[in-house]
Amino acid sequence: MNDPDEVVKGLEIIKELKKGPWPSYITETEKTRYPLKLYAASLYLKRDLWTTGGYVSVPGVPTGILMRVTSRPDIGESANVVRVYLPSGNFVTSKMLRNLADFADKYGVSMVHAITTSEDFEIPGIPKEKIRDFVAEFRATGMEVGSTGDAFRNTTTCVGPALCEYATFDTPKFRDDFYNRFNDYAKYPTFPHKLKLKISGCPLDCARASQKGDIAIIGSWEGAPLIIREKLKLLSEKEMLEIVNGCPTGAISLKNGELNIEGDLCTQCMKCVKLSKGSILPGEKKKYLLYVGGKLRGKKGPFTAKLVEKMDDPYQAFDIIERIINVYIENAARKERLGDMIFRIGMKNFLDLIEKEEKPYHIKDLRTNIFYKVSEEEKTKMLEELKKSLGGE
Amino acid sequence: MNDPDEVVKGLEIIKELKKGPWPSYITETEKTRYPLKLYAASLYLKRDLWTTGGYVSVPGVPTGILMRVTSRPDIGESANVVRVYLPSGNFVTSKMLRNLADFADKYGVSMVHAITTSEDFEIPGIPKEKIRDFVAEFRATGMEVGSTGDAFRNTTTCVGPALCEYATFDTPKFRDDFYNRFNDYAKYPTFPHKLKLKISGCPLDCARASQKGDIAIIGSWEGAPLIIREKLKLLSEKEMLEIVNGCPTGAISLKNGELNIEGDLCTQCMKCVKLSKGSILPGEKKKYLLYVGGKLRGKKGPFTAKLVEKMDDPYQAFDIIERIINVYIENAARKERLGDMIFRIGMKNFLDLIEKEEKPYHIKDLRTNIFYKVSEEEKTKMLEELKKSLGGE
Amino acid sequence: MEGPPRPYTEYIHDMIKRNIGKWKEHRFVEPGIMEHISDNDKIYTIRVASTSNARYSTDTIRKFADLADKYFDGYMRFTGAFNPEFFAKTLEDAKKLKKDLESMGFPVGGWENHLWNITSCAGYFHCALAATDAPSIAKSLGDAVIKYFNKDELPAKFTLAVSGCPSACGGAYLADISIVGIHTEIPIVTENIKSCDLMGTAMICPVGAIQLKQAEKTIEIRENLCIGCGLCVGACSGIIFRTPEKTDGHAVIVGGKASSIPPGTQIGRVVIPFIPNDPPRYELTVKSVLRIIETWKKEAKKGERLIAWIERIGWEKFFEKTGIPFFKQSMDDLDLRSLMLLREGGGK
Amino acid sequence: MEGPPRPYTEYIHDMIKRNIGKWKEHRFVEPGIMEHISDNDKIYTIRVASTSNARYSTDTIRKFADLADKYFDGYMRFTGAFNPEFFAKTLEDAKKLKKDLESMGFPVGGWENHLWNITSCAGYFHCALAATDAPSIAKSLGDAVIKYFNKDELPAKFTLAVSGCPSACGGAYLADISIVGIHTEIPIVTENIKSCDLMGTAMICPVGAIQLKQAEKTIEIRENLCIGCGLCVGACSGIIFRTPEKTDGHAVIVGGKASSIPPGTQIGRVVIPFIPNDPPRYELTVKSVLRIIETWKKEAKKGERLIAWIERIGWEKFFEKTGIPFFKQSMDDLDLRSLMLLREGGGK
Ligand code: SRM
Ligand code: SRM
Ligand code: SRM
Ligand code: SRM
Ligand code: SF4
Ligand code: SF4
Ligand code: SF4
Ligand code: SF4
Ligand code: SF4
Ligand code: SF4
Ligand code: SF4
Ligand code: SF4
Repeated sequence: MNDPDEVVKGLEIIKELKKGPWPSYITETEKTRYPLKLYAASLYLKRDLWTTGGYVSVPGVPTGILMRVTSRPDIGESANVVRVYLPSGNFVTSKMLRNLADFADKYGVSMVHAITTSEDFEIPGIPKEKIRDFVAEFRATGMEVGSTGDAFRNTTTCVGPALCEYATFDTPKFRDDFYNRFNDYAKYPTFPHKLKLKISGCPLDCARASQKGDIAIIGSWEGAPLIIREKLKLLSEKEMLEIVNGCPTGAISLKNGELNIEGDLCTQCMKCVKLSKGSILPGEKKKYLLYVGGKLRGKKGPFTAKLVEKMDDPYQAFDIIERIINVYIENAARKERLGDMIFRIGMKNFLDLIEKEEKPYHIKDLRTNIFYKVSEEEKTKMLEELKKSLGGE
Repeated sequence: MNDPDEVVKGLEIIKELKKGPWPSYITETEKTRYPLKLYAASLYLKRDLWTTGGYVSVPGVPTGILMRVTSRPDIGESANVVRVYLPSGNFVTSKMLRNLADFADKYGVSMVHAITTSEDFEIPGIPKEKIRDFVAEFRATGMEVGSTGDAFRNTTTCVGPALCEYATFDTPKFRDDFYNRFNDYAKYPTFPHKLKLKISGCPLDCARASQKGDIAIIGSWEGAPLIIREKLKLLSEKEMLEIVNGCPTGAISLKNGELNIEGDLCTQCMKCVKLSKGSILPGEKKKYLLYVGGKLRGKKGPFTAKLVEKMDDPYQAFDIIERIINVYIENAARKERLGDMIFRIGMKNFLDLIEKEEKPYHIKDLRTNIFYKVSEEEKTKMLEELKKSLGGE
Repeated sequence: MEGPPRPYTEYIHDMIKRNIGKWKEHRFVEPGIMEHISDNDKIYTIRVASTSNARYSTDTIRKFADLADKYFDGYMRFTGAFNPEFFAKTLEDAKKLKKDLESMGFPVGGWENHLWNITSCAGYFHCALAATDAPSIAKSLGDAVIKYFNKDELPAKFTLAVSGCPSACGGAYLADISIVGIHTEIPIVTENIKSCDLMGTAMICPVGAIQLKQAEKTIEIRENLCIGCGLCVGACSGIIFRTPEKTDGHAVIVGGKASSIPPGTQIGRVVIPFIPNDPPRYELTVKSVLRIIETWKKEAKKGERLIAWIERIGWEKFFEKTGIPFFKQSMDDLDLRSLMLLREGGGK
Repeated sequence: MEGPPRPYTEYIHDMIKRNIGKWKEHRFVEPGIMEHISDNDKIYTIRVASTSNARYSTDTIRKFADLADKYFDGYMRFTGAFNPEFFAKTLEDAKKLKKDLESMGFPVGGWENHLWNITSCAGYFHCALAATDAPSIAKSLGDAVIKYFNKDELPAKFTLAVSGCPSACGGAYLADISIVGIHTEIPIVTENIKSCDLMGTAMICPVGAIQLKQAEKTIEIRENLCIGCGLCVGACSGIIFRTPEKTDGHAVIVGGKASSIPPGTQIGRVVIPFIPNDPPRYELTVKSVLRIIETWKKEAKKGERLIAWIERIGWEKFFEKTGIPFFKQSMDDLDLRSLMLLREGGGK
């Protein structure tokens, strides 16, 4: 049987995508049994040819397995994709990779998605009828599938202290511990919509926690960064001045060749650390910042995550996360991301719900109108506090 | 008859306000026939004792004259206040002041409000029955009353070239010309709410046009500011460096003692001008910026005015203002300030209504979500423009 | 003659007229005295602190006229911030003029890194809408900060504004520090409501607290929603503030500025959401303003306006350093749209 | 074992394990090769450009496993931006490893002032919601900008992200430049609507275009309001995109970044609201990205991320200098509240 026109023309188009120096996913795909004709036709037609098929339910995988249904069975088959957890920090072994390849060959289309943007493996192209067997057999090799549905999605972290000297805590270990405590929330789809926790070991935020984390933990510190004097000495005057002038708050000064950082003014932006060639590191009094409400779409479009708590120990986050989960389940509408919910009810109310008092660090800027309510009790409280802080002069 | 308790106690309170080095309005008031007992009682009671009485209509003053009604006739009388225009730039003569004083003695309570925050004189305390006579007699001296009601309120300008070398145009003269053309809008209350035009001769904005102008005109320029080389020479290296480092866009550089400004990067912020001890002035290619929608309250609270047009000649503003007035009258709800109306309908729609095409300078920042509509015609237009600008590479 | 007396050139001294657009330079002699220099002339301006709400007796107005006659052939002006401004032809005269003014009780000052002005509205003194009395607050502030007007330097230009209610006639949000009255009681509906545009009144409420009762030709104010902002009171004479016990107060708003100098035009932020009215001297209000000024003076770089300093160090540190307590009303939830728009503003 | 395999220390080489928290320093040898130094050890990481959407044949996966065996006793990792990362014990080995990878068609690069990564989602390749095909765009961009990955320097770190629809799985708004697919057709309601949570679906629409028809147990999409964002399509299988002629496209979004380095975390802004889909090579899209990169390279200071440069010069100059035309969709009216909130975000 001859291929339909759109496939013939489509295959011409994708030939083009094998050229060029950037690694070609088409070249890779040609080595697999993925239905390339379907994809080729969709490029020609400028139209997606897959439709969602919901989830296949599998014993022991309450969130189900994602289905892909072809809208052109004549040129490409439907199939499913299975997500596979990686060890924390995305460290893998060659054994693990070969195992994955074996399963992809046996059950899938000899393709591996390594890795997804949320840092899982995926094995695409597993027919519906083989899913149960796949899951049972695969698990027996010490691997786990999941990370779909309205549940706690894969938790991601930066590589942390395993490779990076900026890390303020062991981020991959934190993920391990997170799963020891919260695995049920990852397994059972009991949320209004997905929840994602992303973790970075320092404010450089290599895990993009501040952008993608419904809940984010970012390691930081209080006061001045740590100066390694003997290394600092190796810098030229010009390099020192660059550090001084780079500081956004003017916290750094240079007097008689001696660099000084006023901890009080430091906002932990890491600029000096970045410019210092290893001679300035995150400060010693660690702080761990818990943010909420980041995401890229939801109903209201992208939000960056907002700071809700400064902790002395990252593990203090666990109880707060538990509270946030409960508040989320109780207050969010269906398919409402945490950030949209907070937006709808207001940060003040959210803080009340998770039982936190408002602090200046909860805001980046202050209100610019006086259209608010002050109750008589609040008036009394305010007056007292103002007297306390201003009275003694 | 003895004064009631609140007056006695109130008079004690205001005694306190005669002390201290800042000029005392109480000391001034004691030299007048203003009902100080009423005010004293209100301070004691912590309650305003005036109520609005609407406007007294007077022949030839279609906006009417503002009434003040006492809520305690036993301790202070009702009266009215008349607003009086000043010459542009708030220049006055001793003759004008004495004339004002004479009228305040004869018709008012021997008090002059010189000047209001919107830069009119006021003569308070004129009884209702004397208003007509006052207006007729006062006008005969070459003065005019007004600036109330839902009309074009007093137009204010900075002192401009009369005293200031930064002025890019003759701001007081512009106000004179504005009244020659737009006086009817100032006289007849035909607007949904008040409209205010405020004018500054340079971006330092001494008239606070950007904060208080429903419509604002601010003189500026394009490209680099003007360097007066012979004066610049008098500055020390340190002063020069301060200028270089002060520029927010990095437009200024110092090479071999020679200061250079890249006009392309200048945002006309005036920082270098301010630091230059007279050696840098606004650039020679003048531009006049028209802003809309500033105000301090309205329904939505304070808004800064938003840029809608860059003009080569400030008088181009006249026709645009005419259009804005018409759009305002047609689209605003009752008591809706221009800024609130624009907020409600959106800047895009407002630009359409006043027949202006959108430009990047209409925004300070760009949209951060893709929840917008693109019609098929717009797609075609966009494609063409993109090809035109990117195609030629 | 309709509208203002014009052309303005008829009201200025010839020494000014012939120099319009020709001034070359200005120099600050001392607080309040500025020298204006053109190729052919020099004149001096002498700037005077006005009374609260710029209220004067006709006696004083005539004395001002006398001074104008004495030193500048009968010409003077008022600045945009309602301060009287006199002229002199020589520096010697300028200093004499300053003495004359001071002996009348009117300090000369402002310009450069000083307090420039304190604008204030009528408040209880003359207005029907006041929640707080602006003139007495302005006077109390003036007495407390006068040294920054005519003596001590601050890091940068500094202005104060006081308004009796959210209408902000005396300025609010726009000055480096503003005080604005806030009503906290729920207004009541009176007989007069009949004469109001009901729909228009309902629409004006920023929080949608006004319910239209079309049939009964009245409106109802929903107490649980109303924030007592007073917008409806200003728009319709059938709605008034009237409860037996008044507990209104005012907010302290920090960081407004107009000029283009970075960070450009800024709307002030609510730093203290509520202080009860406490005439005549408003101790806490004055103390909070002083605390902010003094912390800024101590910590800011030279030339750094109040909001520029705060933007550099952040609000968290602002509260830490000033010791001012943080209250949840300073967090904005009510109307972020406005917040956004107002911050947007093109150009500057 | 439930959840991910753990503890992670079971999956790392002993040379890494014994240095956890003990690394002292890192040095960049050349694009993609980094030296990690502790008191006792040195290791090298070699970072590799992944294919679009990180799709590999099992053949390649096995070759990766072989390389891991050959150079680091069977250990490797993937970076957070889905790039394979290999390890070597000596610089010599690292360079060999690099050659091995390059001969397989996998360039090594990134770090410092280079392109670090191009993330992309599945698009037409594997997803049901795509308005544009992310992998082919990512490939076309990669070919055009590879020199910035492994050779030429840029002013600062640079990232690209491509997503097939607003869900932004491949990243969008977060990278220095992102491409995001936008549906512009109105979705239609099918039989399957019965199985959806109608109220929930109506609530998800950002512009309120979905009208609930409770009685008929269905919903109606109001064409005049719908912006074709696709949120309802993702939430309910009874709503699909299906019209005879497809004219979808994608937006170019500029200036996202995550790190705390000033100006801190930033959500990208819509610079080009719409470019029609034009596979396989998307000339205009690639040109616009190149134009932005090259203008930035020419004008920015060293170390200045794309958005830092734009914030310094302003958007007006950005359009002027890049020559990219300005369209009204880049002006935000629709949902300023979100705009506000997202810009607010505490801390960083
Ligand atoms: C596989 C993956 C992209 C990739 O190729 O790497 C992916 C693929 C899909 N995502 Fe995603 N998302 C993936 C990471 C993301 C990310 C990035 C991240 O997490 O770091 C985001 C943006 C971050 C965020 O959450 O804000 C993301 C935001 C979404 C959304 C928007 C959710 C929302 O309402 O905000 C949807 C739509 C939905 O859930 O309704 C979505 C839905 C989908 C679906 C399931 C849509 C569908 O039903 O067809 C996609 C399946 C495509 C397929 O068949 O391959 N995906 N998705 C990523 C899997 C991550 C994982 O291992 O769990
Ligand atoms: C006299 C003056 C204050 C002063 O003591 O100097 C004043 C006094 C009043 N203003 Fe004002 N406004 C005065 C300048 C302002 C300014 C400042 C300015 O224009 O530079 C503003 C803020 C700027 C702005 O417009 O945004 C201002 C915003 C208001 C508002 C709020 C309008 C709004 O909706 O945004 C009201 C209430 C209203 O109009 O509904 C108001 C109303 C009033 C009333 C008429 C309220 C009333 O009915 O009692 C006040 C009369 C007080 C009295 O009896 O003395 N006044 N008013 C100023 C007269 C200016 C003039 O000569 O025309
Ligand atoms: C007289 C006055 C204009 C008028 O029409 O009345 C005025 C006139 C000048 N202003 Fe102004 N400003 C005047 C109110 C303002 C205001 C409004 C206000 O204070 O109420 C502003 C906006 C304030 C703000 O940004 O919040 C204003 C922002 C400036 C600035 C910018 C200051 C800054 O650092 O941000 C300068 C530049 C400077 O100070 O070096 C300036 C500078 C000047 C100078 C002195 C030129 C200079 O280099 O210092 C102008 C001298 C004119 C002259 O020769 O007489 N003028 N100036 C106003 C005096 C008001 C008063 O009595 O206090
Ligand atoms: C490997 C990786 C973390 C991981 O867990 O996988 C990583 C690791 C490091 N990052 Fe990162 N970043 C990694 C993704 C990111 C991301 C996310 C991304 O690109 O998708 C960001 C946020 C990006 C943003 O701001 O938009 C990120 C923001 C930074 C920054 C801040 C850059 C800036 O100027 O804003 C630095 C500092 C620097 O470059 O000097 C940094 C620096 C570092 C360094 C190299 C330390 C340094 O001084 O350069 C870390 C080395 C760890 C190590 O020794 O291996 N890392 N880093 C990620 C590599 C991704 C890739 O394949 O491209
Ligand atoms: S976020 Fe910080 S600690 Fe983590 S890898 Fe990046 S630089 Fe290192
Ligand atoms: S981390 Fe940032 S704010 Fe702190 S001292 Fe360094 S450069 Fe300054
Ligand atoms: S706005 Fe400019 S031109 Fe006008 S007085 Fe102020 S400094 Fe001079
Ligand atoms: S006016 Fe401002 S932006 Fe322009 S050169 Fe001077 S300091 Fe720089
Ligand atoms: S601000 Fe309020 S109290 Fe003051 S004059 Fe204006 S309306 Fe009256
Ligand atoms: S006082 Fe303000 S909030 Fe209350 S009803 Fe009137 S307008 Fe609405
Ligand atoms: S971004 Fe859209 S097209 Fe791409 S994988 Fe996610 S849902 Fe599918
Ligand atoms: S496509 Fe978007 S705008 Fe249109 S109805 Fe669905 S959710 Fe609403």
